[in-house]
Amino acid sequence: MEALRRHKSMFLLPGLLTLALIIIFPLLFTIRVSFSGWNVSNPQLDFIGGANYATMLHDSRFWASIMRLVLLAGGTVLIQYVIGFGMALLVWREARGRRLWRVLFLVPMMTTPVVMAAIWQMIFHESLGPVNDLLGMLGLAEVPWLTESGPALVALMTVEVWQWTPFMFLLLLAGLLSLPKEPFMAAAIDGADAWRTFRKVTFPLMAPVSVAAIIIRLIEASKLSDSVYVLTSGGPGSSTETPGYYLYIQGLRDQQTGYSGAMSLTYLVLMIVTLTVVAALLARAFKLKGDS
Amino acid sequence: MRSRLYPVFKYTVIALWACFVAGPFFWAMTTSFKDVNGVQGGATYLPWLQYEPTVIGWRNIFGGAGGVDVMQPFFNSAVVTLAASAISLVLGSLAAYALSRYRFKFGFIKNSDIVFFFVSQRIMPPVVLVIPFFYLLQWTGLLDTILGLVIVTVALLLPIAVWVMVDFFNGIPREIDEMAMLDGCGPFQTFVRAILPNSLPGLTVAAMFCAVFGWNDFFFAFRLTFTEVQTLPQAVVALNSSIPPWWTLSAAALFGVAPLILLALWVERYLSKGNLSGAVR
Amino acid sequence: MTQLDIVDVGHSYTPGSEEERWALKPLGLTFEAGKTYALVGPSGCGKTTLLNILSGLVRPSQGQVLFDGADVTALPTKARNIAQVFQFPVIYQSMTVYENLAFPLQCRRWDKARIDAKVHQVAEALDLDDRLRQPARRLTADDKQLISLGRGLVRDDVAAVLMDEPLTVIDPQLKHSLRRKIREITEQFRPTVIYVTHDQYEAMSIAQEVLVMKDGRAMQQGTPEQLFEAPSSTYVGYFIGSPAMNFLTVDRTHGNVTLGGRALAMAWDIPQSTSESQVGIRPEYVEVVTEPGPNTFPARLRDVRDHGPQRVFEMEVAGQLIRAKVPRENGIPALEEFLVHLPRAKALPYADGRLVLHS
Amino acid sequence: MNLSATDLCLTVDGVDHLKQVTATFVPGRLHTVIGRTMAGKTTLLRVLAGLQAVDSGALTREGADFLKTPVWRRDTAMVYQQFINYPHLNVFDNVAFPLRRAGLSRNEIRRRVISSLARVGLADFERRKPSQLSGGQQQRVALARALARGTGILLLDEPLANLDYKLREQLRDEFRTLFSDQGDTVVIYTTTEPAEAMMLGDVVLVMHEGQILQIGSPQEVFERPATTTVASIINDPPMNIFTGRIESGQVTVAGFQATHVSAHLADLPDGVYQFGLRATDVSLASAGVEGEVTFVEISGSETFVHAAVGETPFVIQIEGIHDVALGDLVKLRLRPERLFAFDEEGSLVRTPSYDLAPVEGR
Repeated sequence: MEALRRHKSMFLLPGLLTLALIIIFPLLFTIRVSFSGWNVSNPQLDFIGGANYATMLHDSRFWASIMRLVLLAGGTVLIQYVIGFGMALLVWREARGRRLWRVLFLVPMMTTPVVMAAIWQMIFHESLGPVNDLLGMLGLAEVPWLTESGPALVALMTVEVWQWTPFMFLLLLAGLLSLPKEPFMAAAIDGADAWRTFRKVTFPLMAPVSVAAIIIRLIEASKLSDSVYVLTSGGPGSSTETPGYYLYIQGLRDQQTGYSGAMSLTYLVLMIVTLTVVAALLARAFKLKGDS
Repeated sequence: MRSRLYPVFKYTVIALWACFVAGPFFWAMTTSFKDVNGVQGGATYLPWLQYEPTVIGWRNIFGGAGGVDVMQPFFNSAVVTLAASAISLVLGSLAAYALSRYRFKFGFIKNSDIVFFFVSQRIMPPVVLVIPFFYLLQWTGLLDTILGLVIVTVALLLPIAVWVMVDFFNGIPREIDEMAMLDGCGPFQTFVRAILPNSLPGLTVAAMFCAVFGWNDFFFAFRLTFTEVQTLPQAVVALNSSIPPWWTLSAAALFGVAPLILLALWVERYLSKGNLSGAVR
Repeated sequence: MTQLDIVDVGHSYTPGSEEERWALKPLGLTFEAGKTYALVGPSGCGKTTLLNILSGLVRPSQGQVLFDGADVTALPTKARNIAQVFQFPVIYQSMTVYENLAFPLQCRRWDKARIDAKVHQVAEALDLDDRLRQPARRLTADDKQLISLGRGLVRDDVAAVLMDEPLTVIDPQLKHSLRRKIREITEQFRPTVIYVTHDQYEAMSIAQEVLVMKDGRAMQQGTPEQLFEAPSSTYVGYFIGSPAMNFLTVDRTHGNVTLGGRALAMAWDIPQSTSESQVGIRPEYVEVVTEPGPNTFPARLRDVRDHGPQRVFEMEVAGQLIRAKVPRENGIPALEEFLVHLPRAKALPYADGRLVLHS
Repeated sequence: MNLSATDLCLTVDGVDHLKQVTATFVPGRLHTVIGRTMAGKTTLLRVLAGLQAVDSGALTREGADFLKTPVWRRDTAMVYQQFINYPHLNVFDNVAFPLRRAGLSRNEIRRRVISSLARVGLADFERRKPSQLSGGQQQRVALARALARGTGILLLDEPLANLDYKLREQLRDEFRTLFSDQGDTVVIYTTTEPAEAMMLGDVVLVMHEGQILQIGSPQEVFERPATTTVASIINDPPMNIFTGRIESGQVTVAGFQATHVSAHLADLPDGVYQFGLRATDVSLASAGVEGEVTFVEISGSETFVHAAVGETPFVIQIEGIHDVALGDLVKLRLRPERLFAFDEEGSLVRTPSYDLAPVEGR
């Protein structure tokens, strides 16, 4: 036992220190720079107090992007969960073609988001893309997908749903497949119909997997910015801007380093707080509390 | 629910979804064989019937006149992905093994807190990290180099490796470790000889996640490398402009995701029920 | 309370294979209403297949399953009106103990007052009435098993309660009390119970009748006493009882049974036509004696195993191994050679491995 | 070469896992540690193996501090209750694993693996993976691996607990011969079953709640249990323990008629005692004290009748299988000449005479 104490650090420390070194500098740098007036014409670490934070409070474009992100992330994850769970329920007892389903659902989540966004951009093209062409065949009017704010958001959500529903599906399918079969037999023996079985057996048993899948997707969705860049560049105007994309504009394109630092930290803290609260609420909603 | 219409309903839903999934690939595939005539007149789908197929798009991406070369970015992406994944897997499995088997206590910090520290890095938006990284790499002279990109990519992948492997190791009975030690293995030998050989499914899943996230990274590469080192997603996005040479873009896009599709076909068998659900808990 | 009949039922998981390899060879059985039966045998003996055929989970390759004379062979589990307790406790996690017990009745759309009365009655019998409002998932494994049992008992009309090794995951200390509780409950409610286990101790303690199975065949059905006193085959003699029954190969000369050249008087005859004649006797009935007499044989002590209150002597009689279970207070024979007495009434005749009781 | 534990203590979350455990384990002998689940048996083995640290106490081997020796240098083999083998290795490589670590030659490894697989009856299974074997066979592989090395210490932690009843009986018989010639190895075997402890052990250690209550030969422990707790642990079913009085040559037990004290209790002073009587020494008779049957258990060849006389529960062991119904009224007869007498604290004061001489004095 004595000897093990010495060894355990040798396993842990290389990874832990590597990550800490890579992560801690950016954090400290961001904190420090958020109190400085560093920008393109004044690239230095001076101290201007909380001025950046004060500016941020009145930056309606920033707050609008945060609200938009909440709606986008919440909305797409919910749609992904419903579709993913529904499809998983459709096929989970089907042994035939299981490999085919899996591949079908693996491919979108594995392909590069920005590259797929580039393809989607062609698809949503107002005059040359297939979406409006198909709508036309159905006798519907053309939609200015990428140049009007409402449709642009729909387009963005479609891309997100296309890319990440498979992730939900695969996690939930794996969850369903690992469920014991006895509870379902017990429900059948007790005389429960399909709906009652879903409500009282399937859904509660899937609660832990559901919560985990939703949280993971919310975390990833809250970083949304790459596809925005490729698909709409935040436009039209700033109507599809997410915090990630707005920060990119402020910090990298316009080099408002100090100001973007302040916004970065605020964004990060808001994200952590929100996700923690959401995780706790979900756990309670699924009645996971107090269970091991 | 169990009526005779149920199978009809089921297969209709699946077929619709399959079309939705395949749509973008079909579009990219058909567009990659068009030229300006096939694009300008509005959407066309079927070669020969609706447009005359050419290979100009494909020729462009392999260095044809007026195009780009995707081979160099491909190799850059491959090197960065492989190197960062390998480093992350090695450091990650070691750390995950320690966290799964030994108890740590630094003040109030315990094992679960350390695991949380690793995993919580996934919450960091790349945009928050990229500005400090920019200056860090600039000061160290690693900006626009493969090495610089590998280092920051490790920050992206290490949490994934730790997360997958901790769960996997937790599923291996501790008695196996104990037995190996009783059989004369020191701690490191125990890990290498008794635990790693039993961890191949977990390592495969972790490697797959690392490879996918590494390959798909765009933001870091976009902001931290420019002219010397360009990765494949960068190269593809660079072709995406409002005046569309769509055939070149489509060919490049398909080329960029082809390795991932092959990977998907290959890893499918490893995603049997245990592996993925285990990673969630 | 329903009588369950198995008529010429056999099953193979790989259709078309020869009968010798079937998981369950064709057999007929009757489980009388209101009695507790145990199916016991080593893993792979077909007991679980038989249970699954009764529950409707497996449709037999041939034969009929009758519940009170009605053919249910083609009916799914749901339509058979049975209850089942599984190896791993199954409860509805999101419900309280009360809701769990009420669930089957709600599914049957009973009115509230009737459900309430029934749930309380059953909960009281199970000693769960003080925990009705608790979430069922917080209970210990043995109490969860009681809930599973209770969900079957609340239904007055339940045809049979099937139990599939319900004590597997229960702590050793609690096994005893749960076994006792199951026995009490089945005596009180008197459902038809089919209890599957690999543990003969459990089978004999719980059931009124035990069915010993091996390689997909029913070896013997009978009360625990019958299985002990008159095993129908050498296998049952080996499987039931610890240490196992002694089987000694004997000769038949001039119509007499002899062991090592000495006459062995028996209450029964062994048919002439058999190729292997054996005499079976329980170690409990083998006596170590000093005085020669009828049915005594010289023995040599090979080993003594101390079991505590008894010792098991391993001896050699006519070149064959024989065990005797001897009370501790009798001590260990000082001599290396002494006599064993095989009581006439307890020595049973086996022909080619099967008990043959012709007098 | 002795392995000596002195005052080993371990408390986890306020629960004593080991409480001043002192014992000496001798090479060439088989020590059985008997106790109920959670008695601390497994913890003790893990401490001896070096897998578990203790709060205090000493452990020495050949006079050297064994606590300082890391697991991989303790020259110890262990067989677990769960069938633990290396899942990725076949049977041959599993058994060869420790031999390769020890740096033996290829030929020597081959020879030892083959011979120890033969000893456990798995000669033809070399190429199988553990997952392709039955539980009993997996445990045999684990046993072969432990035996092949010829370690100085061999620990077996309830190796039969997870096996089917008949298989357990069979392996238990085989163990007798398997462990009969262990040379210089210290063998320690834990179990919950009295018959197993009695049959296999040269030395029996009785553990309860982290403490060692008694150490002795099987006969000693069985015939002179130091306390009522030992008496109930070493007997299956547990010994009947009840309170009674000795007064002017009469033994009085609540619910029973007073009887004359039998010879072995005759010189005890008057007072309150706890009496112990084995289940085999209570019988059902046509006349006697009436008790109500609360439960009946049947093993393969014995019937255990649980009956209550007033408030006092008794268990009666009858040879053979008998049909006794719950709720029946039965007549109990106690054998006074078989009474164990313990004082009020539960320490042994008198035993009935078996082969050993009765304990003298208080």
